[in-house]
Amino acid sequence: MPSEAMASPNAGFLVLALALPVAGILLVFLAGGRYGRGITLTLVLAGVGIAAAIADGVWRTGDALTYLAGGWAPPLGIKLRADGLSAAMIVVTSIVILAAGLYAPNEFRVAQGKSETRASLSFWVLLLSVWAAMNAVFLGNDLFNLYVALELLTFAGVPLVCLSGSPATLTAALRYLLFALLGSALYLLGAVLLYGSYGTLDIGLLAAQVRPEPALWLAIALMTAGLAAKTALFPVHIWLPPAHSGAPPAASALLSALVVKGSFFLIVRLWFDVAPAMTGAIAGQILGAMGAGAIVFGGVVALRQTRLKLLIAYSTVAQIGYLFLMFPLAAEPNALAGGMFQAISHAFAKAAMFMAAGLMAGVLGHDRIADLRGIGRALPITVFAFGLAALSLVGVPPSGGFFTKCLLLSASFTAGQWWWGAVILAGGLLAGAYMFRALMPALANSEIPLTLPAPVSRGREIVVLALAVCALLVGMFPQRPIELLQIGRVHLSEVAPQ
Amino acid sequence: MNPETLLLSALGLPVAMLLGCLSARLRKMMQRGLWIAPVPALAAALFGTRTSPVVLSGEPYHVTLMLDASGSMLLTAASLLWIAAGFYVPAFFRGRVMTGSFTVCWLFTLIGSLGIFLAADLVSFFLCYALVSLPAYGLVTYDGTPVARRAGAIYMGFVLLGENLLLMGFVLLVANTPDGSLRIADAVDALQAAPSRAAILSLLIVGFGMKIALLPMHFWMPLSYTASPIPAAAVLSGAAVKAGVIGLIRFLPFDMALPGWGELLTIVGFCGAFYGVVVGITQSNPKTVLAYSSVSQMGFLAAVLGMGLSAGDASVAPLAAFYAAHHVLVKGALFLAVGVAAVTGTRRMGLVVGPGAIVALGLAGLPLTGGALAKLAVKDPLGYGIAGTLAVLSAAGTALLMMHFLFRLAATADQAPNKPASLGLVVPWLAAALLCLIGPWACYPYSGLGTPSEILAPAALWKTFWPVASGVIVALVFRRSNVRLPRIPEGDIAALGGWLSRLATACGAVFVKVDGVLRLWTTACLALLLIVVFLTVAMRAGG
Amino acid sequence: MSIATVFGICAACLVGLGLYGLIVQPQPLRKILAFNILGGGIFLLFGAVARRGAAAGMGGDPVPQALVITGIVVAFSATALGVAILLRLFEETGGTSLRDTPKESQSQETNS
Amino acid sequence: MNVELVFSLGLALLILTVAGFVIVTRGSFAAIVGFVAFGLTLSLAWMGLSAPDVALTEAALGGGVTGALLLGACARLRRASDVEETPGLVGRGAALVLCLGVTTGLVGVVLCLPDPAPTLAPVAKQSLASTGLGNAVTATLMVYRALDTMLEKVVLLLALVAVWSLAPDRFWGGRPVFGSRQEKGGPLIFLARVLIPIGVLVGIYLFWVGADAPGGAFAGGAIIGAMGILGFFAGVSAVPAVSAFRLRVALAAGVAFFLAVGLVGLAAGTGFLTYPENFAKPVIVLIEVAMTLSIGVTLALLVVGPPGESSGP
Repeated sequence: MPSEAMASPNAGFLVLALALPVAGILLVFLAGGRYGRGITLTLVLAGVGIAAAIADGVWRTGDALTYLAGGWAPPLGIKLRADGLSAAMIVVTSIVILAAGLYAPNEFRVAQGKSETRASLSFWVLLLSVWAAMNAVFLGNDLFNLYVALELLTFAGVPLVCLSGSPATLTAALRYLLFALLGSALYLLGAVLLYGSYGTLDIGLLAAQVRPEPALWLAIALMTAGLAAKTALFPVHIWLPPAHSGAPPAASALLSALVVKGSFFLIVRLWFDVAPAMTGAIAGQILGAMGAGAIVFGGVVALRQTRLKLLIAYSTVAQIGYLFLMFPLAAEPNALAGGMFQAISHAFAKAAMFMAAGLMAGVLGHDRIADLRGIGRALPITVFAFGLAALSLVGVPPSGGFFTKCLLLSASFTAGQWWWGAVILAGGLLAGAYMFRALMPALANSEIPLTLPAPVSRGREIVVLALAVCALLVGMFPQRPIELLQIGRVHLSEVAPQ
Repeated sequence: MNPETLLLSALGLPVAMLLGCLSARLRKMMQRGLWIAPVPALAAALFGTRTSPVVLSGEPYHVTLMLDASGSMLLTAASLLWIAAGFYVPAFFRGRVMTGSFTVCWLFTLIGSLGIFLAADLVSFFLCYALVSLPAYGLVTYDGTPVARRAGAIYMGFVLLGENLLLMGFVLLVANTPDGSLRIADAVDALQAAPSRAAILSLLIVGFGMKIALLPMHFWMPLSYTASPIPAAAVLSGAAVKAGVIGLIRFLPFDMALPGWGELLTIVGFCGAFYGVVVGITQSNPKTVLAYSSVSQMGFLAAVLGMGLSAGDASVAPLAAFYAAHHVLVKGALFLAVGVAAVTGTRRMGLVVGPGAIVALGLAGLPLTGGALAKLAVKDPLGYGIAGTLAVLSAAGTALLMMHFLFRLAATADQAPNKPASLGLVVPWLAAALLCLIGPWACYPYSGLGTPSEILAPAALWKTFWPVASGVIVALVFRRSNVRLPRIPEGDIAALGGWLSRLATACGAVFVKVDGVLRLWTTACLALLLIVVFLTVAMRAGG
Repeated sequence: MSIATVFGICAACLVGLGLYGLIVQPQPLRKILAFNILGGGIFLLFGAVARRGAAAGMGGDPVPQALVITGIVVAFSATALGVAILLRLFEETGGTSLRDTPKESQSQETNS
Repeated sequence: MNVELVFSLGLALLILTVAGFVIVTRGSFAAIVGFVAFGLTLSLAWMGLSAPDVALTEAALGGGVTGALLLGACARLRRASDVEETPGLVGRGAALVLCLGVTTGLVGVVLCLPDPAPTLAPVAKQSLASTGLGNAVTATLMVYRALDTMLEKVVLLLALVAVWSLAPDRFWGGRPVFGSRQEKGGPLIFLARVLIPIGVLVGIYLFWVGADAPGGAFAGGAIIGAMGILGFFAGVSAVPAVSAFRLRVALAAGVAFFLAVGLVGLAAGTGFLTYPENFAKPVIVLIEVAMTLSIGVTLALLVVGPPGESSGP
């Protein structure tokens, strides 16, 4: 029966957040790549408004927004649900997508009088698909619906990697696809076990029914591992460095800033919403240990890179590690906020960084770190934006990265697990070192001033700068976001058995 | 302007100037007007409100600014030095390239350097601390030579490490503070009962210790001061380094006697004080000599604070601040002198070395100079035991080192014997030198150091005179005897860095190899399945 | 032992087989095949779950069955995408090696 | 032990044997043939599990279309020769142990799933009346979990764009190269001419009865797609150029219809993806028509791959 209480006020926006990008995909597909940019930018602008409306709705009602798709309540139907976490991530996603759309270089556009090109159709459809998939991931409240969303995300991400069609990127894309498929398979396997045990896949209903038993443990373990594979958590980061460093800059930005966060977000849902207090302390420590490994390992390997884009990609490996420090500290309210803050500020900073690196490589024709001399003079705004983003990754106040560090440190100290503090310390130093290594030559003066082969569009530079400033702003005004993140969730301390 | 807005304008003007730097034209003009930036801070230090904190309610923190006795002394001295150095900059860069990045880094450092004396809450303190430390990288490496870049890299390493340690300390402090107050005073009060007091204190002492170059975290200092352009070296060694001093003053719990911690700090401090002298006299570059003198002086100051901490004597804070304020001016002035000497002919060198000698020996406590007052101020906290004796010895050592500095300074004179230095250089230097001499006397009425007759009594004068005199005599004997001192590279133990960096490179290579193995398909898949197994077993084991 | 259990165990074995093939089979095409076996196993497990839920006169729980249909389509799309990349890689390089070729990625100029 | 159980046991063993063959056999071609057999045995298993809808889809898609796709790839990759990253004995051993571990864990969980099993069958059955449909699986796909189905259609479309995006730039707008044209008049063409009309009819039939009996848009679409592949392969029908507008309309129709109905519901105030009270069934059938078309065309084009020749003369 189509049910009575179908939706909370404002919840229609949840549907729009899904329908708009899907409509965009269809429109671009039908109208052709020529109109890709126009359609996409129009829709994404509207999407930013919708994201703001969702965040506003969550903020004002002080509770999660829900919408029953088709009017069917779970367990039979699918519920869309936006709590504070979703709202924040939806806003961030729409901003990054907008930036990527504005930044997208000319090769993704079709000149007047020319016929549609491959890249023009593909890029815009894929961009919109990433957007649709991310929104679906954030709004989904049903583990199978989330599986479909996750696959949508993978199918959008993989072709972005090999958009240029060079052999190296094709290999990277194939590895990414195969490994991501393995990850989704494990996720689906876990979901099957959950359905077999509890007869529902709705997160809310599951949370009320789960019992500490082997089926649950195996399911959570399978799903977490599968999602970790898609997030490229150390030591299963196999696919990330070549994929993220080989893709065109606008695509790298999307992949590093958003796509890996999608699967991470589902791990958060699993551990904090589906089975809070069922996972036990040791499993949390394992996830934390992998995160710590990522921070240290990614940092050291990033330091050894000679290519700017590879350095940034390994920095993503390292930064993903911070996201996982929240699991051993799950009992502390600051931990979840810290992890999500990292997701947000890293999204802005890393997107800015890849785009900046793209502009530099576009001017120089290469991205060898040692030969970046003089680029600071040639592209001051870009290099400045890169530096700002680097400050956030290093965790220099008052950036978002700094605030993340504060929250995670405070959570680890109140939990009495000081060793995570030591890891954060080491990570900050390593990040400082590799960013320093990248920026040093860029800021150095070269004897022969660079001559730009073609003028760099000021607009694209401004987009990069705006993203970097966003990373800074979240750290300067963190109070609202933090309160928003807490909306619609049950505190673990209230659920925990002790 | 009421006293509260005065406090705000102290930071408001430099921030406004920084924003002005966004325009290339204004940035160009700013080069000549850098001296304006610290003027409101000086006014605030002199006339600002001291009774109540100024609270800027903003989200999410209340930025709290407050001026206390220690803060105002240091703020006065620091803003005076920044003004003098600001005047010095355009003359110094005449004939050299001065880029906008210098201006921007200068202003950033200035904001942090002045703001830190006003910050009364943890967040703004930390922000100012970051501002006074990080952008200075641009000043240290301004020359762009490989030496400067190496110095900058080492400087940056220390800054980041120090910042991170401090951040951990601050977070622990807040965790222990009831109702999560972010006021520094509340946090320090709560330290008394904090279970993790030992951890907090070690983090804070090591963190601030890096800034003031406590042994063995000192070697960045000679490297970066030697590499910096002279006006930058002046403000860094004079004003910026005091961020560490004010940090120790604000955060160490002087209300409670902590003999163990205090003695440790004293011992480390004195080690630095003598180490700086010993290595300093082997140096030939006057800038390096001054940098080692800073290592020595900051060690001495740490020793003073350590004595206060072990005695539980809160009055040590303003006294140490008084000493530090004097050092702000002296070190700044002497660096400016190095710049003047370099363009002054041998014949006219007297004009530089003469006042320089008074200022430099003032650091050792030459009677009637401001330095003598400063030495007097820290006499009580040091007491008359071993610490007092060591203090006297260190004064002699300082005199010796300063004499060495003067010899080296004279040796840098310009080839053309009659060449005068430009007024733009000489005036700020002489003004700073004058301030060194009279500044402490001007504060003296508020310092509670006893009556003039006590201070000017012959016995008292003699007590400060003989260490200086003996240091000077030793220096002269040394010079006559032509003793060959071993050459110690600038930044002494930093020379071991080459070995360390080779080790790090080797480690990095191992990591890269391991990465290659981990990113093999088989390994990655096996790792993934292992994760499944581990997680399942771990959840079963519970915990 | 019921039919559902029989196929449930069969599904578990298929998952193991698929995983093994995915790990040890060197050629990407065979990995794709193994992935399909793995997927088949997972779907079959879902089918066993559905069968256990037979009630109300239905031979099985219709919801998992519907989900499996969706899953099969998704798995097919994945296969098609994998094969397409593989073929293009073969056209470009004459090989289908999955190995990370650091030399290649270094010599490749990353133009925007 | 009843006959059904014995049959199931035998079938399960057969499936495992075939799957084992697919995994361990040396030749790719043999493995793919084995995989097609695997798909067919698996669909028998689905029949055994009383899931005829899944069995149809699995047979058409899992066995048939996937098999065609892989065989085509295998033929083109025959010349591929390179040293591959083959795991050593230790790697194989570790893989064996870990996979056995996962299987053991799964078997353990399967054996202690709760009894009675949680099920949504009663709810699904109970709600069936309001949908006007008779097949609960179709109802789940098209009504209860319509959102999943719509998103999955987007996945399918996206996969096609992704495959297309792998075309070399110069071929954009052109047609995919597929099949063997030189065999004009051969037995293949005859087969195609006979089979395609029958297949299309079967597909339409499957989709039409799907509302009440086993079948539905997926199975129907898959069979129509298979016929398309056969047609392309035999050269009976030309592969359309990727830039053809009509082709794009056919591909997008499924999602577009779905989305449009959803948005109309949203605008009308009844809610996203709700169907009008009394016309639920006709609307659903309309969507299914569009979907069957789109699924068929998409599947066929996914198999034929990206454009491989320039458009125009």
